Amino acid sequence: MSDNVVLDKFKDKCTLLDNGSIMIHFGDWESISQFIYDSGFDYLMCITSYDLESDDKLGLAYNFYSTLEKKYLEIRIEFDDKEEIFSVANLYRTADWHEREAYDLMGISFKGHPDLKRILLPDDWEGHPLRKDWEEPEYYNGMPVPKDKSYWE
Amino acid sequence: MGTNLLSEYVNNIIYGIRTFLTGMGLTFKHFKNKKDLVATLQYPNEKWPIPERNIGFNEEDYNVIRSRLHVDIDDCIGCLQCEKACPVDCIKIDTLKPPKGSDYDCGKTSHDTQKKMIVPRFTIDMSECMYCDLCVHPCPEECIYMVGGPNEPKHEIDYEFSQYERHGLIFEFATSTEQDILDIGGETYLKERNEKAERRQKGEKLEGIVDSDASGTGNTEEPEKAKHKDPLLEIFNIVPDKAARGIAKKAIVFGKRSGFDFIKMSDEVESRITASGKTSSEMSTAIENLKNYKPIISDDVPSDDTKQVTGESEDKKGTQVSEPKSFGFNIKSLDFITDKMVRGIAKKTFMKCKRSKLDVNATIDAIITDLDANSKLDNETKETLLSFKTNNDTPSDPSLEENIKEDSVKEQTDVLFDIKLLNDIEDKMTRGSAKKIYMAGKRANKSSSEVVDDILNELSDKLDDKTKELIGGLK
Amino acid sequence: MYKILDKSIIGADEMVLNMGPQHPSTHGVLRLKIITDGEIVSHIEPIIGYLHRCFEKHCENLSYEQIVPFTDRCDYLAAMHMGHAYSIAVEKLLDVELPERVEYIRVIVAELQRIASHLIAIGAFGLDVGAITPFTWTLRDRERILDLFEQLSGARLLYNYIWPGGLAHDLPPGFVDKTIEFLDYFEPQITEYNDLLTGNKIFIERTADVGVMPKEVAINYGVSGPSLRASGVDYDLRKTDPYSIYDKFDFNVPVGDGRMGTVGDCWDRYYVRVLEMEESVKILRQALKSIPKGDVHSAMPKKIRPKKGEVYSRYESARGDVGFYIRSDGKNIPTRVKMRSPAYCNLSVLNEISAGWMISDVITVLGSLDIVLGEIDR
Amino acid sequence: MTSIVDYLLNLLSFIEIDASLLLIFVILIPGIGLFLVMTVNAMVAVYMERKISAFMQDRLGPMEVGLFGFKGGKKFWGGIGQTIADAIKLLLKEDIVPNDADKKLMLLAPFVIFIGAFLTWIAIPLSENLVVSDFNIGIFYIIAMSSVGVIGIILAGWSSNNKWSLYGAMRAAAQIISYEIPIGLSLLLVVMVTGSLNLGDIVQWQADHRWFIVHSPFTFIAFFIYFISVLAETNRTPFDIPEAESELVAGWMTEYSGFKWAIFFLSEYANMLIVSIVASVVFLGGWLSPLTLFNIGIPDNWMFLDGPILGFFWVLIKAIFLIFVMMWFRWTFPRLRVDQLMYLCWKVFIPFALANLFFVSIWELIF
Repeated sequence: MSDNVVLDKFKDKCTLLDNGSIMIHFGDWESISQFIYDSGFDYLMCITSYDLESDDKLGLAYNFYSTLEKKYLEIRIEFDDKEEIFSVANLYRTADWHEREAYDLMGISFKGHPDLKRILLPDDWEGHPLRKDWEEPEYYNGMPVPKDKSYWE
Repeated sequence: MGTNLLSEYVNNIIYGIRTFLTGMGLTFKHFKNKKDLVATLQYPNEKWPIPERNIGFNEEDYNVIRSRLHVDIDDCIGCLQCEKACPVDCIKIDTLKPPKGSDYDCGKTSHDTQKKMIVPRFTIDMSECMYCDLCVHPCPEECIYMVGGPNEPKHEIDYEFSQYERHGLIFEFATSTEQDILDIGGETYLKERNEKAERRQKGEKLEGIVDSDASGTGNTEEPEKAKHKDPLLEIFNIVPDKAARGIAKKAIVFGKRSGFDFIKMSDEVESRITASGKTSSEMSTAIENLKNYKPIISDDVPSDDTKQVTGESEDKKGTQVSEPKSFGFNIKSLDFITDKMVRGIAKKTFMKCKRSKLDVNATIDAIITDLDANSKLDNETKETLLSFKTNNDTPSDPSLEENIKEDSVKEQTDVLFDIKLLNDIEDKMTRGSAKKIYMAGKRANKSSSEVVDDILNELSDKLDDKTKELIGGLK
Repeated sequence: MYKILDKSIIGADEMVLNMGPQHPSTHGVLRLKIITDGEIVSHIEPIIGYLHRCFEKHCENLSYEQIVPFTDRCDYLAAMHMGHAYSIAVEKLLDVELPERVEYIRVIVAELQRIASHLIAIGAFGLDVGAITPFTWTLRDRERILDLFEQLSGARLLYNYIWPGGLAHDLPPGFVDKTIEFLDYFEPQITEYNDLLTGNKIFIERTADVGVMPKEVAINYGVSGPSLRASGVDYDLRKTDPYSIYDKFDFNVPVGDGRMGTVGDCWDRYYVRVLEMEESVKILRQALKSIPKGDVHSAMPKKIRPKKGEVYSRYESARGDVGFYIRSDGKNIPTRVKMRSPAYCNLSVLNEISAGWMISDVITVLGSLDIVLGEIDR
Repeated sequence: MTSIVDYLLNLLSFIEIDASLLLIFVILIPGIGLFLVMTVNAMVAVYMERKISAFMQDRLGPMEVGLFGFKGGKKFWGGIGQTIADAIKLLLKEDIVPNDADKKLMLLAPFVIFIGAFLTWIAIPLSENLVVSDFNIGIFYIIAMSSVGVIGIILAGWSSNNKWSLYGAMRAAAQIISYEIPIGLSLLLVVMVTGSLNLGDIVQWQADHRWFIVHSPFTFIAFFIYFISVLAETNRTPFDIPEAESELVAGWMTEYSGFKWAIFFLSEYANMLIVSIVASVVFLGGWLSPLTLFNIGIPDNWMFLDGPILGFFWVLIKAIFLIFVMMWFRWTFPRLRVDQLMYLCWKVFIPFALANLFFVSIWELIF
């Protein structure tokens, strides 16, 4: 089945989800990402990070596109929040900023990223706000954070 | 080669001059024909024509111009649809229902819908409005809309309402007088409203914000204080389970606010953890650690509280300091209430009690009664509130009654069918009326069949066969 | 052998130059940390986030309908595209079939919006290289489109017009005629821009061969939209993966051909936008001719409450691929909305293609990428 | 040809005071006059620029501050008072000096630039006898004095302690000094033909022969080289690199505001008028009426067109036309890059100007 090269090659390592995306284990990501890059998926469209509240896990969804064969591919990884994920920023330069964003907002750390630091939030920000267990701080740089609008008339 | 370069050089210059002349010719054409080509308007003297559309019952005829929001308050039935639709919460509506059995007439809308309540407050903060038009569509009576355009005979075009103060952009549409509110039996509402206005007059707008803004010296130390808390929370970092950790940390924070010591705190943690079924070996070690935790930071805990006190305005300072008991229970302790509305009510009551310098137990009692009055109290909330009491008083009688009452309410809902089932009715108007009857029935403790009969009787002329069948099936 | 700029002899140091956040040509509140050696730029680090409004966090607290006005505010120069992209994603999640008329109206407003956005892009690009008059001319024509949109939705910039499952309103009476009138007016204007700016020798000198973005670099950096097509990649979602009803229309996808210099230079990026406006006019003429009758509200769900699941949908906006990744857990509030913003990826290539050029060229390259900071920072 | 100073000295010679004291008194009068000319020029030119740019961009420009109020319910001469209002605003504005700036130099810079422009004015003839001081090395003096301003620009850029200012100043210095050469070469050509550095003599030569712009193809080219080079000299688009708005914010003027900035503005527009007047005097026949351009025998009753009063008028008309062209350029063209600007100067204008010089001497030998 040539429709999905990744599934053919790493049969035992991936599971096909019902929306057509492939779920893999984060440990295999290094080899699989290299394979994906080599097999013509040259365009990394998007990296989405998400927080699986119920399972106490974080997730990443990679959307690839092949400009030559005009095919799409979605890879998903779900893992505990302590894990370091292999960074594809050296294969796909666009992943640089996407991974920084995932780190900034979701707190996913990437192994081998050239410059993993915050991108959208200020450097002195604490916490990763897109996590479900994130709570608004009471102070930011000594300023109280207004939370209640009950003074609003 | 040489000639190529030279011809390229010359061609470049010629091409350059040619395009320069083209461009200059074009700009000169515009310069010459300035009268015909001017595209701007002299704004205050001339204005853009406003595209026309009519306001009407048909959704296609809605006036689409996004300018200032306007409410025909006489038509408002207080359904709160627009308040719910607003993504930025810039609409605030209060409603008051006439008490059961009263013959107060709330009037009728221009669409002949009988109003069931009066709207003593309908405030729109246009400084927050983002002109998305989402509130206009759901209104069943079409009484909220953007003014301007073809509405001009009704309301003048109003997209120029700039103000010098932000307060000037808050528009109050409600017209109910105090007499109206009193007539309808809203003494408590009026009292609260006046108190709120009074507080606003005094400048205590910032109630409910974390307590620090007043004293300048406190501010610099505040973040440090937040950091000092960390070691206590870090104990639980050994626990791998994220959710369990979260629960534990919340319990600790809760315990701190309530002024527990470490043993009590760890008990609290343990109980919460077991309740959620997240026990693990790491967790139990962490709890043990917490029990044995005797850091210097414990000195910080009282100092925290004094700091909080300095945060209060000065006139309260003395009394607060003289009543150390109340530190265990402050406004933050109410944060455990998850429901936003309930929390708001509880906090209001708390502040009220604080002003009248009641002690903790009285405050908690007051909160419980207030929540009861609004029928927002569930058992869990009450228990937690009671646990705040310094001396473990037996719960007062009224609350016991509440328990019974609440149970009875629960039974009712079991008997009655779900209101959502009425959503299958296609006609909007009929659905509304049916739901109203349903609610009336619910209040009067009627059973399903009684309610269905009521609906069928009252709406018999409006219902088609299909709907009748549908409602009949609900028995 | 002989170096003029031998730093060991001269002892020249590099200078760090902060361009922005307050700078006339950073197109918003973007800060560029530029390391320069005299006029020559050796490294650029874009620092973003000054306009971060927690869009994605907001979405986790708002119902699906309420998110639409927030998407408008992401790319405020192409608000229709954002609403359209988001609506397509939600419709995919809900699996609704749209009436024909809705799709036609959506295509019409999207193409009008593309013209409006490209007008700003080319005008502002002219402004970046110092030509001020084209900017006012393009703004003048954009106002006409905004007039049309005002009739349509009541707002001039942030429309909240395309809703999941339908549209806020049907077309106002006379809209089709007015649009055709506008197109008749607009087509000669493109020639005027070409005469004034596109063909101007100074403009060509400034933009041709500057900031060349080779095909491989563009793809590797995830550049999309006109900037990618200028590098010679024939990738337009309206053709390669047609959404809505774009497969019904006959139009070309302009790609950069290096007419004035190298493929993928700033001039190509500019000119692809000019050509795309012409293609949009073509699509509009076809769509306006064959717009069917119907009810635009018929497919609109009463309450948007998708099943548990997730969707990634792509959309070709004026700036490139907008992707919406939406996860639903069955509530009326999404658990996660991620927006793949095209300008975010387009900006990341800036260092790669403009290092080694002069400060003036950094401005040119930045202008040719056509970024909108509202969308980058979200 | 007499100058204003000579005339006044003669006129006031009956006052019996020391000659040097009298001179000081006498030069004050044209000095104040020149200052007024510069101020009025800046106001008119700003108004002109605003209106021209507006009309070319399909706008109306300033319309609100009418000098003559309302007439018939409509604004009459709308916008003509706008520059006056702006001038008042600029004079009343707070004078902001950055903390780390070199305050003395920063104060000095605008005055250096102003003095450069002001001193140039002394040798500018507005009509046959309407010149403050009639040098016999007029052109040389003008070229020399107009480069004084670059010192002020460098001072302004350095003392502001701002990187944009520094960039602007360095670009300005490089550009202005480079473009001195084509300007000098194209004026040298005229000097070579007429054999005099005196502007009066040059105009007289044109009256005797014909205007320089139509004298020979080479002088025609020289005029264009001169005109385009002075665009660069006065930092006008397409050569406004030193203050490139979209790149360097405002170049060397970034940190200036209020009165000091107004002086920059004044000097800039004064420089524009100076180079236009020089161009019209040297190449376009100065105070000669355009009728002499075509060598039509002027009937006697039309001879008043060449009188000294109308001579002033003709100089001004020609200069204002050139200023209009400068503005026309500005609102049509994009801006060059700094290396392209240098390319244009060293690889196009200077070779052409040198070749011109060579060919025109051959031309003069033949004809």
